[in-house]
Amino acid sequence: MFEDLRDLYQEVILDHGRRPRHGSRLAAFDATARGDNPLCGDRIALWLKYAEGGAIERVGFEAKGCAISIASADLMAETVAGISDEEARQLAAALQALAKTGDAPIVPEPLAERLERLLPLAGVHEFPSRVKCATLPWHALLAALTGRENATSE
Amino acid sequence: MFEDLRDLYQEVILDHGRRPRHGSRLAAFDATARGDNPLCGDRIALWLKYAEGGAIERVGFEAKGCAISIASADLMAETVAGISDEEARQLAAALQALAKTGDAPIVPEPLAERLERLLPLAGVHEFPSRVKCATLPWHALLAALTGRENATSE
Amino acid sequence: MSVGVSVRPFDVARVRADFPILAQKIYGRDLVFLDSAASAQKPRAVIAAMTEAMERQYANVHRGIYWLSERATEAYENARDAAARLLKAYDRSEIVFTRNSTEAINLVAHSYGRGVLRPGQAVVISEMEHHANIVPWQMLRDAHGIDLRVAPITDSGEIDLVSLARLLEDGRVGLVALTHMSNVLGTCTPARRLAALAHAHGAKLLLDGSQAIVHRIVDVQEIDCDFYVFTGHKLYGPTGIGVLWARHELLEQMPPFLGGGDMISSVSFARSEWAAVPHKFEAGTPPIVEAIGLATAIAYVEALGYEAIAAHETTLVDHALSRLSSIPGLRIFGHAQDRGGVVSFALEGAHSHDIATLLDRQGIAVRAGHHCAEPLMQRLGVESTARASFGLYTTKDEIDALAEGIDRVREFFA
Amino acid sequence: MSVGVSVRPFDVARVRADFPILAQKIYGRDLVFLDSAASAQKPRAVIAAMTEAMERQYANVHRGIYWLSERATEAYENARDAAARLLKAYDRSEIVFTRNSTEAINLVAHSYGRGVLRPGQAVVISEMEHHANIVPWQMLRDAHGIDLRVAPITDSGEIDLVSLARLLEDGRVGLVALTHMSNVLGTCTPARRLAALAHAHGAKLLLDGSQAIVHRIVDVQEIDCDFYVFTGHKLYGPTGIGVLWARHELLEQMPPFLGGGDMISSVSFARSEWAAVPHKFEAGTPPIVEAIGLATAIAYVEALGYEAIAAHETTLVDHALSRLSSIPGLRIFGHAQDRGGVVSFALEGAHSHDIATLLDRQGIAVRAGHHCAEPLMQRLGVESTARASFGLYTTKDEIDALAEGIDRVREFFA
Ligand SMILES: Cc1ncc(COP(=O)(O)O)c(C=O)c1O
Ligand SMILES: Cc1ncc(COP(=O)(O)O)c(C=O)c1O
Repeated sequence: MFEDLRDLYQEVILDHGRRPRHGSRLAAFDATARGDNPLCGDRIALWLKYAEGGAIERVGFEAKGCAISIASADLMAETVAGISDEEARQLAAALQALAKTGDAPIVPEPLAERLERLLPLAGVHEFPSRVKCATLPWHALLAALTGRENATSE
Repeated sequence: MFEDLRDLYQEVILDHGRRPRHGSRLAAFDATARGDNPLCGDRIALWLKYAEGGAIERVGFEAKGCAISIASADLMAETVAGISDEEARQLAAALQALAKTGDAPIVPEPLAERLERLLPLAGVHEFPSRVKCATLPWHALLAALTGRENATSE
Repeated sequence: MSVGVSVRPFDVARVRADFPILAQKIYGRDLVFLDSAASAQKPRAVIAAMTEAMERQYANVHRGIYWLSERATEAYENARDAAARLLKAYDRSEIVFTRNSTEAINLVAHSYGRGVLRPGQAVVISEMEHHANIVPWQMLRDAHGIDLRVAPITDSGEIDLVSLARLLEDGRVGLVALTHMSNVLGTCTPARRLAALAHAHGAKLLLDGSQAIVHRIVDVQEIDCDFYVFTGHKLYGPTGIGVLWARHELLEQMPPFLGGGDMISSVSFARSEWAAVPHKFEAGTPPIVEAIGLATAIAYVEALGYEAIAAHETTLVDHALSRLSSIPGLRIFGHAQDRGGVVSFALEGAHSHDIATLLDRQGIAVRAGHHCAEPLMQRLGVESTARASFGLYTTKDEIDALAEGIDRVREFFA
Repeated sequence: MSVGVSVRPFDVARVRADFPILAQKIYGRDLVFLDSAASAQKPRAVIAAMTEAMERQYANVHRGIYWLSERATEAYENARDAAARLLKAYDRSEIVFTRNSTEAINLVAHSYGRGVLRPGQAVVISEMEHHANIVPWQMLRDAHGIDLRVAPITDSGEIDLVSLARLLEDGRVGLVALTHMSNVLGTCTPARRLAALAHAHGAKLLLDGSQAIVHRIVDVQEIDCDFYVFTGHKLYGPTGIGVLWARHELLEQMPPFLGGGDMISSVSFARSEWAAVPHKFEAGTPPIVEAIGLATAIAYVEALGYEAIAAHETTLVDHALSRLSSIPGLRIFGHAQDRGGVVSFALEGAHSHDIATLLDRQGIAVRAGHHCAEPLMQRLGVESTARASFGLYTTKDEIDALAEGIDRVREFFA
């Protein structure tokens, strides 16, 4: 029955959606932002901590949303740990392209492996009304990086 | 070509429309009112003078409008001279029914002959967008009778 | 079965045949359309009336002195009669055509709110309003110094009448604006009691009938309300048209909202005079073809008969409540005594979006989200719900399909 | 004749075949429809697109997570793209769908007028505006302390640019709102010069393109205006839909107009946050089917090509001016250098209503009255005019029929 949904709900997604590893607020953080999807009520708040050298050390989030958005947030937290702001921006842009088109854009070498871990989110491109679920956490990330308070995924 | 228009534009109408007998302002008057047809720009102002006994003595008007509305105003001035306010109201109601349905309603004896002189206006009932042309002067008359300043024929 | 003209058997198969879209396949499956509360499908008669209007008697209305325009004007004004008849308005001049319910409420908020209510007076809404009946009043509050009060609802999803009465007590409330049927909980509100309560405290009552008019006979004279709004597209009619009904004397009292052609009696640069009601509130070229479509939708619903519609719907709701409530982990929101064909629910372990996507792949269309009722979501303690809503064409089989579909969703996320 | 892709021969017979209503008989005569400036007829493609939308892919937009709603949303947003393409907008987010031109202008008058202009600033309009571009500014003046200034027109019916410049001189004018083509005189106004003039004095420019968009290619980037409005039903599209284009940064700056669903980002009773543009300005269920119809109308016009349309129209106008001006006692209003397919006239001895009625009985539909431009009527020294206006489907033969029809009217009243 749901064969064609297996692209969208890959095991990785279901797993991260059900049991996010980074789904909690950071006690100490350097930046924070919220994201809203006004059209469906999804919400996320995230906190970001930098390491000594300036790279992102950790991301934690609290989110209300569907399996896709929670999984995307959790995979985001996983993949941006250890990279610079600039790299995180590139990864966010790549994820947005991936979610919209289904194709992974070419990214500089150090990010390629991280983008690969995000590939399970590619399936969302066939579900226009769900693309925003996948991109919302990344909008919030971008907002945190530029010090803005809110992001919407419209 | 215009056979079926002869109902609307009877000779009487064309004649009164072209050469109204009462188309001027009264120097001395007891009541006055204006009427507008907002949807087409027709306008009328009328003045009314009472005789000693309380009957309407004379009506004069200035109007901008089509053949139908000028003729209706002129025939109105002709037919309400010499009757009481109450009779004029009855005649106005009869004219409105006539213009809308094409049928002359039954009126008390002394008015019957006056209403007959208005029969040429009956043809307007087949022209829904023109009914207001015929009734506008009578709305203004009613406004003058009740001391109102403006009337619209909507 | 009783015999009599008023009780016609409701033949859902025949009704379904009137709706071309129901023959549509979705991912190779039969369409099970359970989102009529968001917008209903259109019967062939409505589509045909619009086509006919454009193919045979189209012209702009009101100012044309020629055959086509006279026909179009007649058809447009007849639509006003149809709406007046539907609501049992006192007079056709009380019907104002708007774009939708939202615009109708905004019209009242602007025109009555800014034109008649005075700063310091209050407007009362409830916790279960649609955004369309919240945001305009917030904007009025912020622009015009009107106090905005919110009547709570009970845990079963009904207006808390005791609290409402308390909100009215100080006599400062000028307008009570409440839904006649909740688009989330299905609750039908006790319109007559609300009107009496509002009037007893010197307030007017606006009812948002966007949902109610689809399911119940509405008689504004009997209810004795002051404003009633609904939207064409939920009543099996076209998009682009809504209805505001208001008592004639209120419309007279209210300043116009939008300015332009058709709403004036005369214009000079110094000053314009307004046309008589309802034209004063209809600026510019109206939704002519949409009015004609709406009139046909009204005639369609009337021909089926509200009694039969309500009976059919009650059967569906009862069936849905019994089927869904037996699904483990499924929670239903709203347990009002008097309720219409809307059932909102949440499922343990599956977010409403995921439910909707999985149901969609089975051909089943339900809505997921906050249903433009975020404050109500907060009251219910959720971010969103899934919602199945029923129309004339909904069958018990479709509700069974929904229940089976939800079972599959559960398994998928188990 | 030149050879090239850009110059297609304009085949009016083929165009006419696209419009079902033109086959209609009026009082047993062929319909000669010369009232397109009031509202244009609809090609089969538009009617079919609307039917198809309702029969095969209808659902409410934006919030539905299911196939039908995704298709409807896509179609609705594609209509935004079509409007953006038509106007050469910088970005699709600059297109706001409204009910008609009138609502679009009211939106600007409310939102930009009350939200951005400050009391003491001025708005400039002209003597030849449609009521839709007068009354909203009067209401703004009366509610918000804005000065309303009126630019005169010359005797040939063009904007008096010298006087306009003088009105702008004191730098207090925040907005100039002018017609891009007069619905009475046919005058096309010099949009680029107007924009430069307004900007040189620190004012924004709104163009009312209700008529112009039907006849001329419009490029808001090239014109460099700030707001542009038009209405679907005059562009061979459905009733119930209009377009406001505005520069993105202006839309950002402007507070919302109507409140409700779809225009918010979050709602709580304390406060609501607005959605991103253009959604901030589209409250409630939009005219979905109408947007789809409009997109088809735009595609239809684009396929014919504005160059060909303009060439066809120029032929018609020249023919009409030469035929009508040779009728004794006939006076034509408006002699602008640059003019579109609208010819207003008066006839000695016959009022415009009588003309219209007599032409109607010959199957010829023209408009009679003040054309929602009472101040212009005053400027011209008349109460009303008769007006013939042309569309894609108008032929020279029809103009001959008009001229002959007017001759008969003259005889009738002689
Ligand atoms: C120049 C002009 N502006 C505005 C309008 C108003 O258009 P609508 O009635 O569709 O709002 C019209 C048409 O009547 C017009 O000709
Ligand atoms: C209760 C209620 N009120 C108002 C609305 C708004 O209707 P519309 O979007 O047609 O203006 C809706 C529908 O969305 C509704 O369900």
